[in-house]
Amino acid sequence: MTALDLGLPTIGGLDGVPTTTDKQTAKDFTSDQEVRWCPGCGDYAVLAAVRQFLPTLGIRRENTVFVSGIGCSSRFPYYLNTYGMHSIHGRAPTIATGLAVTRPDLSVWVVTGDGDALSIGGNHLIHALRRNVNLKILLFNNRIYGLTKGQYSPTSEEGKITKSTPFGSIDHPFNPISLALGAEATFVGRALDSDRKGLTAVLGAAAAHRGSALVEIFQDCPIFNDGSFDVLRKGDDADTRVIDVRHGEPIRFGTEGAYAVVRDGFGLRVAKTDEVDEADIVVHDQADLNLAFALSRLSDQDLTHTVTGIFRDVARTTYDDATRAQVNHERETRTPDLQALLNGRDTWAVVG
Amino acid sequence: MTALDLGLPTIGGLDGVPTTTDKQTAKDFTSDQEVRWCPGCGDYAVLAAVRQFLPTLGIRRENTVFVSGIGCSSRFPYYLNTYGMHSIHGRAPTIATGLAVTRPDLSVWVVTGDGDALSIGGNHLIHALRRNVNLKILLFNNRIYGLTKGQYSPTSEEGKITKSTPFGSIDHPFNPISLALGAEATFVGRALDSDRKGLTAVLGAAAAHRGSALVEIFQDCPIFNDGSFDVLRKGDDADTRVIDVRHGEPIRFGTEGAYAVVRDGFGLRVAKTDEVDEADIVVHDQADLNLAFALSRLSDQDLTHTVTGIFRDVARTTYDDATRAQVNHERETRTPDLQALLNGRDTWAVVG
Amino acid sequence: MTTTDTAVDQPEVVQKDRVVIRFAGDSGDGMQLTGDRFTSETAAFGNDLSTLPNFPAEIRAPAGTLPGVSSFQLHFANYDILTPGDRPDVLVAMNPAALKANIADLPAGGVLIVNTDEFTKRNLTKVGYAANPLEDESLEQYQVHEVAMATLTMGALAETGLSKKDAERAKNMFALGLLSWMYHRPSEGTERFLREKFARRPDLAEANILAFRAGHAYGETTEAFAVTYEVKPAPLPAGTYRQITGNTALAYGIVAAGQTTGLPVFLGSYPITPASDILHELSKHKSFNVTTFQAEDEISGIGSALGASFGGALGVTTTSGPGVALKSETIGLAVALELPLLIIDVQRGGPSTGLPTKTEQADLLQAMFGRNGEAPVPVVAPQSPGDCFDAALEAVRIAVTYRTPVLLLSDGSLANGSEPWKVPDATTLAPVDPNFATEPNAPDGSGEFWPYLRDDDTLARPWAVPGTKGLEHRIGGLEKADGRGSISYDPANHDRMVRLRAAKIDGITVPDIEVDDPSGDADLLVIGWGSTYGPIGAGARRVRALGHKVATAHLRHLNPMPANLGEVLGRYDKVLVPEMNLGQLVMLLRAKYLVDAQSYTNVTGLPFKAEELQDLFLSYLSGVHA
Amino acid sequence: MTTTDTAVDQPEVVQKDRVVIRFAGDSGDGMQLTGDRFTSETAAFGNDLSTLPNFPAEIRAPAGTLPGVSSFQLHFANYDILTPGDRPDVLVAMNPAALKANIADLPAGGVLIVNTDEFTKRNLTKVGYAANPLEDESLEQYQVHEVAMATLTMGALAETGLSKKDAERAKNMFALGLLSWMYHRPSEGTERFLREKFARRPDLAEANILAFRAGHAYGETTEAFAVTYEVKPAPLPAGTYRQITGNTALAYGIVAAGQTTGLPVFLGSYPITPASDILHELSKHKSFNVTTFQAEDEISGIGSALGASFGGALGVTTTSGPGVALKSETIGLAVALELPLLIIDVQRGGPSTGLPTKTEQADLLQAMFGRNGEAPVPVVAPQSPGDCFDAALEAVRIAVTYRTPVLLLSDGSLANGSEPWKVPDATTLAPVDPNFATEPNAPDGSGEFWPYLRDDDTLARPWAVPGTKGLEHRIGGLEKADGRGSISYDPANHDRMVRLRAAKIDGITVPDIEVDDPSGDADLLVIGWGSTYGPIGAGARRVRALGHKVATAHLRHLNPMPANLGEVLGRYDKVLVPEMNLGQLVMLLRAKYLVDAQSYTNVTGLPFKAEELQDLFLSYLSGVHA
Ligand SMILES: Cc1ncc(C[n+]2csc(CCOP(=O)(O)OP(=O)(O)O)c2C)c(N)n1
Ligand SMILES: Cc1ncc(C[n+]2csc(CCOP(=O)(O)OP(=O)(O)O)c2C)c(N)n1
Ligand code: SF4
Ligand code: SF4
Ligand SMILES: [Mg+2]
Ligand SMILES: [Mg+2]
Repeated sequence: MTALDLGLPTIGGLDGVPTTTDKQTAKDFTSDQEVRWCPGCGDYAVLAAVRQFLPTLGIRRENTVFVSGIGCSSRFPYYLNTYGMHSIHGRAPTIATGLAVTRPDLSVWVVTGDGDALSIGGNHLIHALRRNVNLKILLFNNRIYGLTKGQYSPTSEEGKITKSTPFGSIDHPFNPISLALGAEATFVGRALDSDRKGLTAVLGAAAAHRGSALVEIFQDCPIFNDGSFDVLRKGDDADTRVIDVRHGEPIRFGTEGAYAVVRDGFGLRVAKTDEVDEADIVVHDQADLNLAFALSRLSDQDLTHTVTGIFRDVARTTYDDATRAQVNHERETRTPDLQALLNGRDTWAVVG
Repeated sequence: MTALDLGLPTIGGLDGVPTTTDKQTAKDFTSDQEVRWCPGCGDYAVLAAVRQFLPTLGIRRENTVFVSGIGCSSRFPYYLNTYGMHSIHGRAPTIATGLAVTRPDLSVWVVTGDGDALSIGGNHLIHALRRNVNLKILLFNNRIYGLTKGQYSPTSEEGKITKSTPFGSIDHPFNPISLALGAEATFVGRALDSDRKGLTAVLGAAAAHRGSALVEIFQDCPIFNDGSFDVLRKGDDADTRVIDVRHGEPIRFGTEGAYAVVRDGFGLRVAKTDEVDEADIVVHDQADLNLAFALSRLSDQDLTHTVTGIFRDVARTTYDDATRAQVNHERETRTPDLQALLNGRDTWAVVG
Repeated sequence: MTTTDTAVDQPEVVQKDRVVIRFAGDSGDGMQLTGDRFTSETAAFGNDLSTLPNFPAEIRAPAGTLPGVSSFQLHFANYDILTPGDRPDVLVAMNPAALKANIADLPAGGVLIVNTDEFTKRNLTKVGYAANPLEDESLEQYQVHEVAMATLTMGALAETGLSKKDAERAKNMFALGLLSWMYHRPSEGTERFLREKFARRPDLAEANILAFRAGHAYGETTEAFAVTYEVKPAPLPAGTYRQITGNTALAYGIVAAGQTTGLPVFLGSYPITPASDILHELSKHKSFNVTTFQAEDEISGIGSALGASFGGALGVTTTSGPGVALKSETIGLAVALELPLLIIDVQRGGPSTGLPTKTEQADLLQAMFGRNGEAPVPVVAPQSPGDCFDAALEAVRIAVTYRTPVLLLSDGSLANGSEPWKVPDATTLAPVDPNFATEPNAPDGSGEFWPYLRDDDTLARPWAVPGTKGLEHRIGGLEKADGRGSISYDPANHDRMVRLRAAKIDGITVPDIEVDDPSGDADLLVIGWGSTYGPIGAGARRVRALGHKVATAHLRHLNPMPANLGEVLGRYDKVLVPEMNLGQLVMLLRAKYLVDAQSYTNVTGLPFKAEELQDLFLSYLSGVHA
Repeated sequence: MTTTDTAVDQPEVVQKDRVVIRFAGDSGDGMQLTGDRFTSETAAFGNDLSTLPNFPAEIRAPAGTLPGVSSFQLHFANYDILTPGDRPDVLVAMNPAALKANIADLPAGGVLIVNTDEFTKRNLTKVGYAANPLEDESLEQYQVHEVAMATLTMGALAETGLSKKDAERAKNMFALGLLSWMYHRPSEGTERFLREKFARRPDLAEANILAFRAGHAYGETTEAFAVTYEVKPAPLPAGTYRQITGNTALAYGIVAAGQTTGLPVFLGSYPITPASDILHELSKHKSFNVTTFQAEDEISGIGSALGASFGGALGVTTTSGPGVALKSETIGLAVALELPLLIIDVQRGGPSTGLPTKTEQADLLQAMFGRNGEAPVPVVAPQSPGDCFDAALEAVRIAVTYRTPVLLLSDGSLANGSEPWKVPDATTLAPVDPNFATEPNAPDGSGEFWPYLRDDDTLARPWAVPGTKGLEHRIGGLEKADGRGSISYDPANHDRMVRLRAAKIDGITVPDIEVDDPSGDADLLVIGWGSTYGPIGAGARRVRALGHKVATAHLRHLNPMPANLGEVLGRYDKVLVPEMNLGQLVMLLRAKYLVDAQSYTNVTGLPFKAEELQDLFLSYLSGVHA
């Protein structure tokens, strides 16, 4: 027996999912459950964006499934009128994997938090990414444990004073983008909760991507980590902090593109556009893993420079397609004969 | 209360561990337990190297602890006459963390396999790396589950036929070096089981490093994955496959340095030394994360080009030092008064 | 600090033995804080008390909705009481949702204080009130007091320059002030508390104090309230008292255990409701050589604690039921390693995620049996918030003496509930000797160290920590040869080791169970464990007050059980076991002692009510249950 | 295929009813393969048989050492037998370690066949033989046959051009040939097997066949063996038979369940001894629409299976005890979700890593209670290797009909042991209707879908799979409102849901337990579960043969228990429960039925011996145990 060669996926993330021509609206995707987040929570903005985004995919609502873990963010599925499961802490990727592998006709989304995905669930996340299961993983990163009332998380800054770190956290945080890239992720993107347009663009690309897509969403928790991303939203230098990258385009940002990203050894640095040669400005290539990694390290996680958009988007055979191909190949080439299986090769008859 | 600033570690990995001037030999580090691996198993070579290496550290044997998970490789601690724990599958880093945090006078080593560390134990591994706990993690990578008799592992090649993949594995493997780098590791090295010299050098640097050190050891399992690293050991082109890097030196390899590593966009490629400019040959810098990452991606994991040596070695405050600093600071600045604690602020007396 | 009544001359003062007050409002209304403060005042005044916080699993559900209602009930009395009370005498309802969710519990004639400002059309509709209940007859049976608390608060703060929103948010302090006046509570504590809480925002501190005083003054000056009430201090046993919650008491117990054993404490934990506060509390007390590690998950929490134990620290891990499930494989390892380890399970409603903020006792059998193989573990349970302190010390005594993981089963009602606690004298806490191994011990005189050679008496193995010269050894989860501790697949050795591990746990010395049987000749024995102590005791008091006989006993030790338990059970015609599960202890008792113990269960996420148990006991006494 | 005896004219042929042979050698000597082949030959010949492989946890411990000894015991007979035999009649010892480790089990007068080539000074010293036992009197009491198997094999293969090492390695086939001759076993099967096994190395295939034939010829031509033995085929019930191990039967049961339910099968699993072979077997059968997923750990194994179930597949996960511990939180979620899920625990020696390759029954209470909260799960257990097939089908019937996770408890001895299995007629397997929901079901006619509206009869909830229009719904681990299934923190609802979940499991229809009480008036009932079926039955036969009366009964369903069980237990004066644990079933029986059932336990990692149970039963019958 030899492995089937599946080649690279030439189909999109939604191929195989039944479509509809019915007009669907955000309201159709809104369930009857009361939304139970705190006033001002960034989750509201994401929910609104997703409700508006889903109908644009043109797939049937009943073929959409949201699976979540535990956390404030993980309540998300309740608020969408699709199929959904609010599972247990950190395990959503495992459940979604079983579902995606057996049901190619579903669009499967995972909603998770920084604690859910990166603390207790870190292993399932990296394995889902390396396997490239056709899942879209929305990681709501508020850099705090919201639901358990404010302990630091694996993305919290060092020195952070929280309920469990009255003297300041001493954990060096994960960089979720670097981690995903190191874990063989084929799609990695990032957006801000409040940036409806940017978020929708990344979600759209994730949906179109066949394979695992990790979308990190910076999300504000006004109760336990208020304004943690405010430097990216308001203040004088907000626009010099956010670097939105686009495949094939030179990386420029700030008012009128006043700043640019240029190469610095094997890494990158930020420069004033008018102080560098046009040719030295890095052109984003979402297929270049080393570039994506360097982008993720452009600055410390202090948000001095924060890349948004799509870091990486490459095609690689998905685990679920490959599994189904093996199963289907066997089903097509062998007629299952249960009696023959049970008999095996060596039987004998007892005549009684 | 504010966070204590610990600064960067200026001490080595073994500082604080009691030393001895007694002459210690490999035999002193050999326990009375019969070694129970298969004939020809690569674990023997590593064990011999470690037994010879440990006495050179000059620390007391009784202050050395090996903690392992489950797997053939995880039997390692039984064979060393130090303190040791053969724990449960995948959890050794957690146990070692508790030990290292509470006992700065111990040199704590973790022995683990590709299944133990990267499959069930993946989360603990990446968290230990990001926290930078002062642990030395020896990952015996034989690209197979040995102890359970030959299923593929998270480092097995795609298409591999094993007991659980009669039609060939379809899991895209982890690259342990990339994963560790993405997880904020401060020390990452690699060696071949049979290369006593190279292995000892990496172990020495790991021991000297203050913080988590991940050492991937390519290890042969003659029973279930025979000769998996043979292309790196024998055959015509073995020496064109192994690229041993050394900090501060240009990366050249092959007979008489016939080959070199040069930059290729944000990544690297291999070139004939005499076909490139001397100046274009990359000089290894173990502090350059982007370079280390690029080195880990020099070729696919098909061993076409396999970097050994130390990918990365940088100083960062360790979790255990920082934790102890907080505790010690409090112990030094406050006298613990249990009665005062129990009383709290508001008591009242009942006179009876 | 001794406090005396500060009440001034006022309307008629009615003396009461006991009062139950419930504050109810929106999650954002600060009801837990209000309740806490009233409790502190009450404690400082010298009443006995018991509290029951009750809040949703969400941090803050949408304002004004039923799922968003948060409440705090306080029972206080001039004698020693046992429960937070079945039903409120006074209900404070800050909005229509709070009224709707709680009014059914208020008995006819009860006092209802309503914040009228929130009774808008919109808010009423939100919770399904077709008409304003303040305007129809639906509340006729209660003593209703309508108070425009928000308006009055904003009025009082008009001069402060505070934003309307900030001012309005102080209305809970207005309510507190009003109630403090009604019940003659002291107020210095609250004012001091507010100053400290808002140390960085002195304007807010002053505003809250103003609101508090305004509430007090409102009571004093309006004539709406014809009476105030006085509940005299309770004649508790002499001593120094403070108010304490179960989680705080557990944390203190752990700190104290570090002192009594002389060991550094290492807590490896992953946050989970309702156990997180133990982590929070312990993380403050580093000066006691307490290290806390917020792990990446529960498995790492217990793994790191076990590693610390291996290194000679007192390893502790805290969690709730789902976390225990995750830790179960590692608990098995700890059983095999025979190392001290304290595992705290603050039980909550299950199965699965269940009811995270509610209470339950349904993890007993998980604690007993939730591991592969024969892996016996001692189990202890505290019976009241303050008792959590003693239970922690007792669990540590067993863990260290017998070199074993120990499970301590608290629950949500103990964790968050509070009571006056007679503060122990720290100098009298019994020391526990960790008795580390320092010498080779091989009985064959070989000078080797045998890590599994047992103490004749306790069957405990030596605890030899890394760094001890000459005792280098390796341990693990595979079966070990009796004595030597090396790997052994020998059949007879395995059988012996399985039985030795069981015998060690069965042989743990635990105190006899004490029976409370005032008449000495009751026919019915009611036996419980954990947080049902209060309600069972209260129920028993009531039926005794009615002239009936009932005996009660409460188990601190679930495994091993007290040596005299079989004899005690055998003494009674009927044995009844009330539990907040489907009958877990009763199963153990029936199996072990073959007594026809009867089970009474209620799994609502709330503690038993004294009345409910009174009725139950009466029905047993009257022979309804033969 | 019917086979007949192929034995040729030979020395005296002794007829025997039954024989027990044990092959023992180094881990590298191929004893498991030798045993397997002898078993296949024996099965093909038509004897009843039962096997017990026994090997170390290491893949290959150092050659020639005691921990490296691997053995395979086979019991075969001309009547239906129940166990792999207490003691061998014939012991084949390939080296001194094998002799030393096994000789104590050989009764006086037993046949001992020794490979003398390995009895070198060095090898003898390695295992602590001061003198060569073949040369002193220590083996006097046995019929010893000294055969230089390696030498003879290498001689026979001299011409093949094979390396000495390769030639020597074929000595196990020599031993097999010799034994096959002694017991008149057919040999075509083995020769065909070797040709297939070494398809890619025809030289090795021929060499092994040559060695096999040489062993056969050695028996025929030397005069060392005075007798050969014949064991006639057993008169089993008419039908087509094959030999099968428990793990294979479980895998087939799962494949068959996919067919009977019409569901795709999804196995999410993480390798672990002794369960891995189920994963291996199922991964071959993709043509039956079986998908296997080797997950990153046990939690992912069950999580993925549960996800597949949510999507309408038959989710299955396989593991051993430590894996169940890790899965326990997710099992709780499955209980809350009320989705079909099959969880297979192939029990091994515990606690912790324990004795991974040995057998035990100590996970029953973990299966029952190893989760937070009240989370009842049906538990079924097979009683013999072949019965694993039926048990899997029964577990799936319950899972699908009642929408519940089901735990199936096999064990190491069933998993690797084998027996003749009457192959079922695939067309007669009972279909199970997954009965997917297709329509909204709200009783209020609103056209909504209520995911927790229960079937009146089974209390099962609807299984509505994604893709079904109009039934979109969300489920999770928080408590759900009865019927509607939305999140509910309502106290009364929680109590109701806890009881409904329990009632659903308690109400599962399971067949009555059957009692085997030939005389109809025995005083002693012996009741067991799982793999003790064979030894209990064998023990009972022996005491009946001695003229005593004993009744036996065996539980397939541990939860819920059969409806008639209480009545059955009540019928007997004495109830005895032998278990390979410290008394887990007996605890459940005593608690539930309040019968003074007595426990007999043995936790050696090996199955009970028939003799041991015979003695036990006799001691009970004689009143030693009152
Ligand atoms: C097994 C388990 N452990 C712990 C918890 C408690 N818990 C619930 S959510 C959570 C973390 C939430 O943080 P995050 O994932 O960042 O989500 P957020 O609330 O911030 O959206 C924790 C620790 C749990 N429910 N289950
Ligand atoms: C909880 C648990 N799951 C599964 C196993 C079975 N198991 C033991 S070792 C192992 C994998 C071994 O592979 P690896 O870590 O690569 O070690 P190797 O044997 O190859 O050195 C597995 C799956 C176990 N012992 N415990
Ligand atoms: S606690 Fe934070 S993350 Fe959770 S709902 Fe409230 S604001 Fe949002
Ligand atoms: S199975 Fe492989 S890894 Fe394990 S001991 Fe044998 S050769 Fe070594
Ligand atoms: Mg968060
Ligand atoms: Mg391996």
